[in-house]
Amino acid sequence: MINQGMTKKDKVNIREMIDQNQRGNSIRRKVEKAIPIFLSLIASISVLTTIGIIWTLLSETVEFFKRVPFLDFFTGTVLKPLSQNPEFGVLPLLMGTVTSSLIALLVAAPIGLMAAIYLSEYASPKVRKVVKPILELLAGVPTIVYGFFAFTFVTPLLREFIPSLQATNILSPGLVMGVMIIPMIASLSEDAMSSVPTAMREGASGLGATKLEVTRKVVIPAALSGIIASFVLGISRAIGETMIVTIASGSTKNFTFDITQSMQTMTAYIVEVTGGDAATGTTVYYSLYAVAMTLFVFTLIMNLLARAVSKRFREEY
Amino acid sequence: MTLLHERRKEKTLSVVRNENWVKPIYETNGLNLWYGTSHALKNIELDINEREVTAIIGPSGCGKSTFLKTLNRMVETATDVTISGNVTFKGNNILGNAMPVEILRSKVGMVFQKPNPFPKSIYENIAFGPRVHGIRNKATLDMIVEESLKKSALWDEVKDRLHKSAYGLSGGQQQRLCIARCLAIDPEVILMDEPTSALDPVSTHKIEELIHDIKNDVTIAIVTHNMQQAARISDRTAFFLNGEVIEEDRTTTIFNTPSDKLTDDYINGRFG
Amino acid sequence: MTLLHERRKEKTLSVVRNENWVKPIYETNGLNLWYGTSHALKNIELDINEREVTAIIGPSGCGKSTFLKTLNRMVETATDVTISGNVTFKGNNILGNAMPVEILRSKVGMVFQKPNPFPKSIYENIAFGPRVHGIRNKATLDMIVEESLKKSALWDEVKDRLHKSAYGLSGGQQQRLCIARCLAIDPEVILMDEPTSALDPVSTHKIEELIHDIKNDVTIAIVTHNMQQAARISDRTAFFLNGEVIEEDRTTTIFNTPSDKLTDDYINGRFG
Amino acid sequence: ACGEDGDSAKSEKNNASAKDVKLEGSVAIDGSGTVYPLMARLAEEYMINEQENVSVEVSRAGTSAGFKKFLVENGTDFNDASRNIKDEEAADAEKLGIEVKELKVALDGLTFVINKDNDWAAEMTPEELISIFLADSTVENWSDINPDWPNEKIKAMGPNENHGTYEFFYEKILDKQDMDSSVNLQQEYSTLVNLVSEDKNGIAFFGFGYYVNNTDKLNAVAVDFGNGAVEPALDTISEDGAYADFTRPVFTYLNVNHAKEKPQVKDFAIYVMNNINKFAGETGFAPIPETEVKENISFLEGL
Amino acid sequence: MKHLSEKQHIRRTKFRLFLNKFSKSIFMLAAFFGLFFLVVLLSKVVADGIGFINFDFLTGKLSTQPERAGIMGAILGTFWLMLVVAPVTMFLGVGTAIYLEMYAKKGRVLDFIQTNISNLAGVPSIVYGILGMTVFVRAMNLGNVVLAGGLAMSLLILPIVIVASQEAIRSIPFFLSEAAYGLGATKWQTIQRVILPASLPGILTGAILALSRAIGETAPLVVIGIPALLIPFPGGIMDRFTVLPVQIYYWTLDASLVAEYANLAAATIIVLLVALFILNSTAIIIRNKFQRVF
Ligand SMILES: Nc1ncnc2c1ncn2[C@@H]1O[C@H](COP(=O)(O)OP(=O)(O)OP(=O)(O)O)[C@@H](O)[C@H]1O
Ligand SMILES: Nc1ncnc2c1ncn2[C@@H]1O[C@H](COP(=O)(O)OP(=O)(O)OP(=O)(O)O)[C@@H](O)[C@H]1O
Ligand SMILES: [Mg+2]
Ligand SMILES: [Mg+2]
Ligand SMILES: O=P([O-])([O-])[O-]
Repeated sequence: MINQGMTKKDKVNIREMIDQNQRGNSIRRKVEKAIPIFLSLIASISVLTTIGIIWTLLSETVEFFKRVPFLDFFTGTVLKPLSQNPEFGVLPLLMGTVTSSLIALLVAAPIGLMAAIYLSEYASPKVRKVVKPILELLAGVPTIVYGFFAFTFVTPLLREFIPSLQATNILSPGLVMGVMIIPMIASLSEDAMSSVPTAMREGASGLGATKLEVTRKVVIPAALSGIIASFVLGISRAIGETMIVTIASGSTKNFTFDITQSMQTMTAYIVEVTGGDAATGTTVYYSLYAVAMTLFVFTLIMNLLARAVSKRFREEY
Repeated sequence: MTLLHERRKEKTLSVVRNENWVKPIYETNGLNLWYGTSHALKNIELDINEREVTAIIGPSGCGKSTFLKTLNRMVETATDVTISGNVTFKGNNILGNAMPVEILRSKVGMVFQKPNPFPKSIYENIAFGPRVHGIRNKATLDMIVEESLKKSALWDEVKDRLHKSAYGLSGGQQQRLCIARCLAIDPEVILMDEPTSALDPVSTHKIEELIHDIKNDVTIAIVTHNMQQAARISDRTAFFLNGEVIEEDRTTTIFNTPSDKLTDDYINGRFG
Repeated sequence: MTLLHERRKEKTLSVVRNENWVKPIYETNGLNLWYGTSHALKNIELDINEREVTAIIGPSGCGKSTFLKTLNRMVETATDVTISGNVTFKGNNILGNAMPVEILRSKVGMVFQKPNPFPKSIYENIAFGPRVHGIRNKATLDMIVEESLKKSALWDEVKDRLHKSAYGLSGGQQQRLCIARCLAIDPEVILMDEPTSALDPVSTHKIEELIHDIKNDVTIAIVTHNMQQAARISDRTAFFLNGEVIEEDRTTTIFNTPSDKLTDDYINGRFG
Repeated sequence: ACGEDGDSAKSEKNNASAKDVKLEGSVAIDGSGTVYPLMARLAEEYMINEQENVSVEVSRAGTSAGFKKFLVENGTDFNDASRNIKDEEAADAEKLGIEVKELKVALDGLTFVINKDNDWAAEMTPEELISIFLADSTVENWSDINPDWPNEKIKAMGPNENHGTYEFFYEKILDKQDMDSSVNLQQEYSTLVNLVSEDKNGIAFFGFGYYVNNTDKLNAVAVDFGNGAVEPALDTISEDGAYADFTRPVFTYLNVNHAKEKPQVKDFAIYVMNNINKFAGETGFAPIPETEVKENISFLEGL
Repeated sequence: MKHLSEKQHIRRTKFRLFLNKFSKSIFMLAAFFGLFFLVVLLSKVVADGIGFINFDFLTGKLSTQPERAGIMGAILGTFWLMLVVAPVTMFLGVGTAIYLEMYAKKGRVLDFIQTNISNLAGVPSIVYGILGMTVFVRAMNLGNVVLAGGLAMSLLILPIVIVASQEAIRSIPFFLSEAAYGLGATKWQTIQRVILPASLPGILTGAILALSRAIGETAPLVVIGIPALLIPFPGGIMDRFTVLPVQIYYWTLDASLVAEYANLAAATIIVLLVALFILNSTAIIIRNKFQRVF
């Protein structure tokens, strides 16, 4: 009956077919109802992951603090986990982590921001199309490669200028980490700046402002929270970075301000202690979780901070 | 046209107003709508008559689109929308849960300001609606595609590239494709939201002709910012301002002897 | 107003056309503009006369904004723009590198469709232009701010909250603030791109009054989609279609006895 | 974490000498970083020449860390050690019901390395060396040892407490006296090599193997045990050679239960003993007496 | 300009223009600094490693002898790892993204999940290693096999895939959904027939970039435990394994044992970078090819 060409009868069929299909449609409606439930289960995996991380870290951290007083851990400047008279002060690790991250930020913040300005305000789309993927490529280089590079190239190079620099030191991985987070800062800041409405730029350049003035007086103030958020996220990334410092900064648990010395970060400590596969039950083993918990809380605070800052900025216009 | 007959057969239960033989397919009573706390529609009392073209005019932001989208409940896709009042479609309240929106929308097509074909082939665009409603048979689909394209006067222009992307069409062709896509599910009403405002004069003219051609089969409600267009194509016109219907009447009356000063001002371009 | 005197003193060197005592501040010859390969302005020959209001009308996408933005070279901020032909401002070709755009734009202000105040205080918005051009003195700035706000009839409404964010103003006030921001650098021309199309009737009226008030001091080119507005406020009107100037004449002529059929069709709403 | 495929290959009775029997499964080895090069070499040769379907996995977390993974249920099959098993560790094994067999695999000379530019400390006495590392000694600068030497701070280093080398040094050389807290202890031998090779005042101790592979970067201290300075070398390192005082045996400890359950473990153990002296030299170890080798083989074959 | 003589104005403008030009070159230098660094890094790695790349190296088994060593085992390990990571993250990531973008009601719960995801994205990778070691290797007793590593790695990149998919879905203009709803399509039909096909390129781009992150990750696997010497090739997801970056790590450390290991590490880096380059280029090609049809 369908192939009889197009008569008005056929036309009616469409409506009727549709109506008919709609009537006998309980399965589809059930599927329609089930899908959000199913998807919400999938979505809950990400929440479960967080719970898993916190539970894993917390249960063993509690065990650790049964053996080592809380205060000793957070105020101790000596970390000798494997010694006959072990001491578990986390401050040397915090020092290493903070120092390397600050060095990284000192490199990445100005360069990243300037690169972002260039890309968002000055570069032609053609240039942007080339430079952005290259920056992304830099972000995509595995950190182990940076580590190798810091250890076998940057450190020897730096020693030409700073003879007192140790073969493993916190300076070189800090600098290289800085380069590693340039793309992140550049790209997030660029996002913040390019989300400043063009109308705002037109308003300013319509009054005869140069690009620099438009950027400095309108774009950057408007994007400031986004830019700051990118810095915070950059630091957070540096804090969590592992392989570069593990390879290039050694495992000396120095509590010092001397960046030419070897220092150990929290992440590098974790790698050292697991040493391929950690054995359960010892205080050293539990210290691993206490340090990881500290690291986790540290980065969590940073991330929440970044989020809070950038949220403020989204409400602007 | 059996369907037509059927529609005619339905007893005119609702009150016949203004003219004889014309009965409203949509009736709106005390319709209020809020986006969050902003009151976008205020106490609307407006009917849409069957097999007429109703034009809705008014300045930007007055609630024209909102009202139109209430008629197929598309407005609910926005977040935090509160609706009160009654809207009946063929006597059934559509605002409750009595009728699933999918069924309502299969009877009420919609055409938007910006042509919005799917990023698929022309054929797939037209076949989308029927497929969604469970029509799988290839021959039937072929037939529906051809028929809909013919009705929307697009068949000759595209019959050789049915399986090419719809994005290769011009803006005007895309808009006619969107109308064809509606026609493919044989709706009783088509809602059009400024369907020609992004189009060139020639395309506009074609769409107006198309509206004229299909208005005997389908009820049309059209939002337009072009008053002359409203005057040319509609039977009745409603003038919205600030979420209220200021005036609603036969198009000739609205344009020649509006009873409200605001309507007069708007039609004569003193604002908007 | 010393500058005004200076302007008056300048000898009328360019050809006086159409009317006596009126000389073009902008002259456009064989202007063509492409976005990539799309030809947006075609061989435009259109002058803007000093201390007149020139309205530019035409359907969406016909190149009105593009033309306007060519006049202060803002169009070049778009990517891949090619321009040929001549545009002279007070006798100097602006398309070459002879005059830095920053200088040109300090003499040619621009007001956009959507009000675009900076996310700063009202005061800082107005002071932005003078500051950029090197005026640092607080007293001078105060004076400029007050004067500009007065000219744009905003002073009374905002004088008590000069240091509050400009975002606290209504849409209409923001638009007048943007005009005040232009006036603060004392421009010779103000380009306006549909300055009222996002505004309510009352605000629209205020802006039209404002245009009327300042037109003795400043040349104004205004794009509008509201033909009645063009008729109300402009001295001359140019009708654009598809990147071409179809007709250009005294406003009264255009609206009453257009010489081109297309102009007539557009003005009487047969398309667009 | 390891060794759960024990049930795949089976049985105590299957004690055919495995030469021509195809074996499969895996052998998990962890422990001493000092012994690692030797064991890795043996494992590789075994897989190439003997049983290509057996996967011998060698890690090197350090002797002590290794024991922690060895002495658990489903632990590793072998633990390499650069010191003897401790009493506590042996007690743990007993508690878990793990029968442990000590297999001596080679002799290593504890080597003190210094920077190539260090031309003063090429020879030292054991007492001088010990004074550098002791907590309560007055030695801080080179000149504290010998007034002719530079008045510069000594940078002492060594492997950290994860390592048997550390414990050997602490227990046998320092005689359990506290080590100076300024000694820079590292997890990785490579880090130590680099640190010393780039620091004129550096001095570190570790197994001879890590020195012989880096003679281009490091010098070894010749030790004067009383009869003139002795360089550590393959022929001086032995239980009664000239470097005997700093010579120590290195071991691998076998989980005998695993060897009984898994033929591949037993087979590999026998292979190790049969070939140990062949590869010791090239990885920087001195061989052990053949009689000890024979004893161990006959023990293993009896399982 | 009032209050300013024409001469002053022009002089000042000239200075402002100079300042603008000058800063532009500084900004440009900053942007190209990355490029410069990349070139230095690559030349160092290539100089160290290129001579060691040959067919035997690429297809051979691992060995303690540098002249015999090959990285096929690590390549296969990486391959098997991705075979776990890709489907798991695509399924979980896209599912979560659809839920969040299309179904979840705006409000606290959604905010919480969203915050949670962005925080997860910031959790250091080594913490995922600890999670993997504790949950998959120990508690679930999988051992340090591909599956355990793959699951840990999947959780690590899951936030990236979710966010990328969300962006891809969000970038589908609402008018397309509107068109589908207007024809009476249900929500799932709209998602299935309109939104997912249209956002697929975006999702794929994001997923590929996330995978390339997973390929280069070292720390979590080091924590989970990869033997320093593992010669047999892994043949499935229940086998023990090593991967390219971990091999680089061990060789870098062991360079003090055998100097040529440093060269082997460099050669392996080249292989890894080539693989990543291919993946990234694929992502960029997909992105450019399907960019904004609407
Ligand atoms: N999704 C939404 N959320 C909140 N407010 C909305 C939303 N959509 C529309 N509005 C507001 O509701 C009012 C009516 O909007 P509507 O789109 O119906 O106007 P309109 O008459 O169609 O205007 P136009 O001619 O510009 O299309 C406006 O003030 C608008 O800002
Ligand atoms: N930045 C750009 N890149 C490419 N094409 C553009 C760009 N801006 C405008 N166009 C195109 O140039 C043509 C003219 O655009 P223009 O904005 O000048 O039109 P208009 O007359 O101002 O329209 P409207 O009334 O909608 O503002 C249009 O076809 C438009 O699509
Ligand atoms: Mg609308
Ligand atoms: Mg425009
Ligand atoms: O690595 P060790 O041999 O010192 O345990």
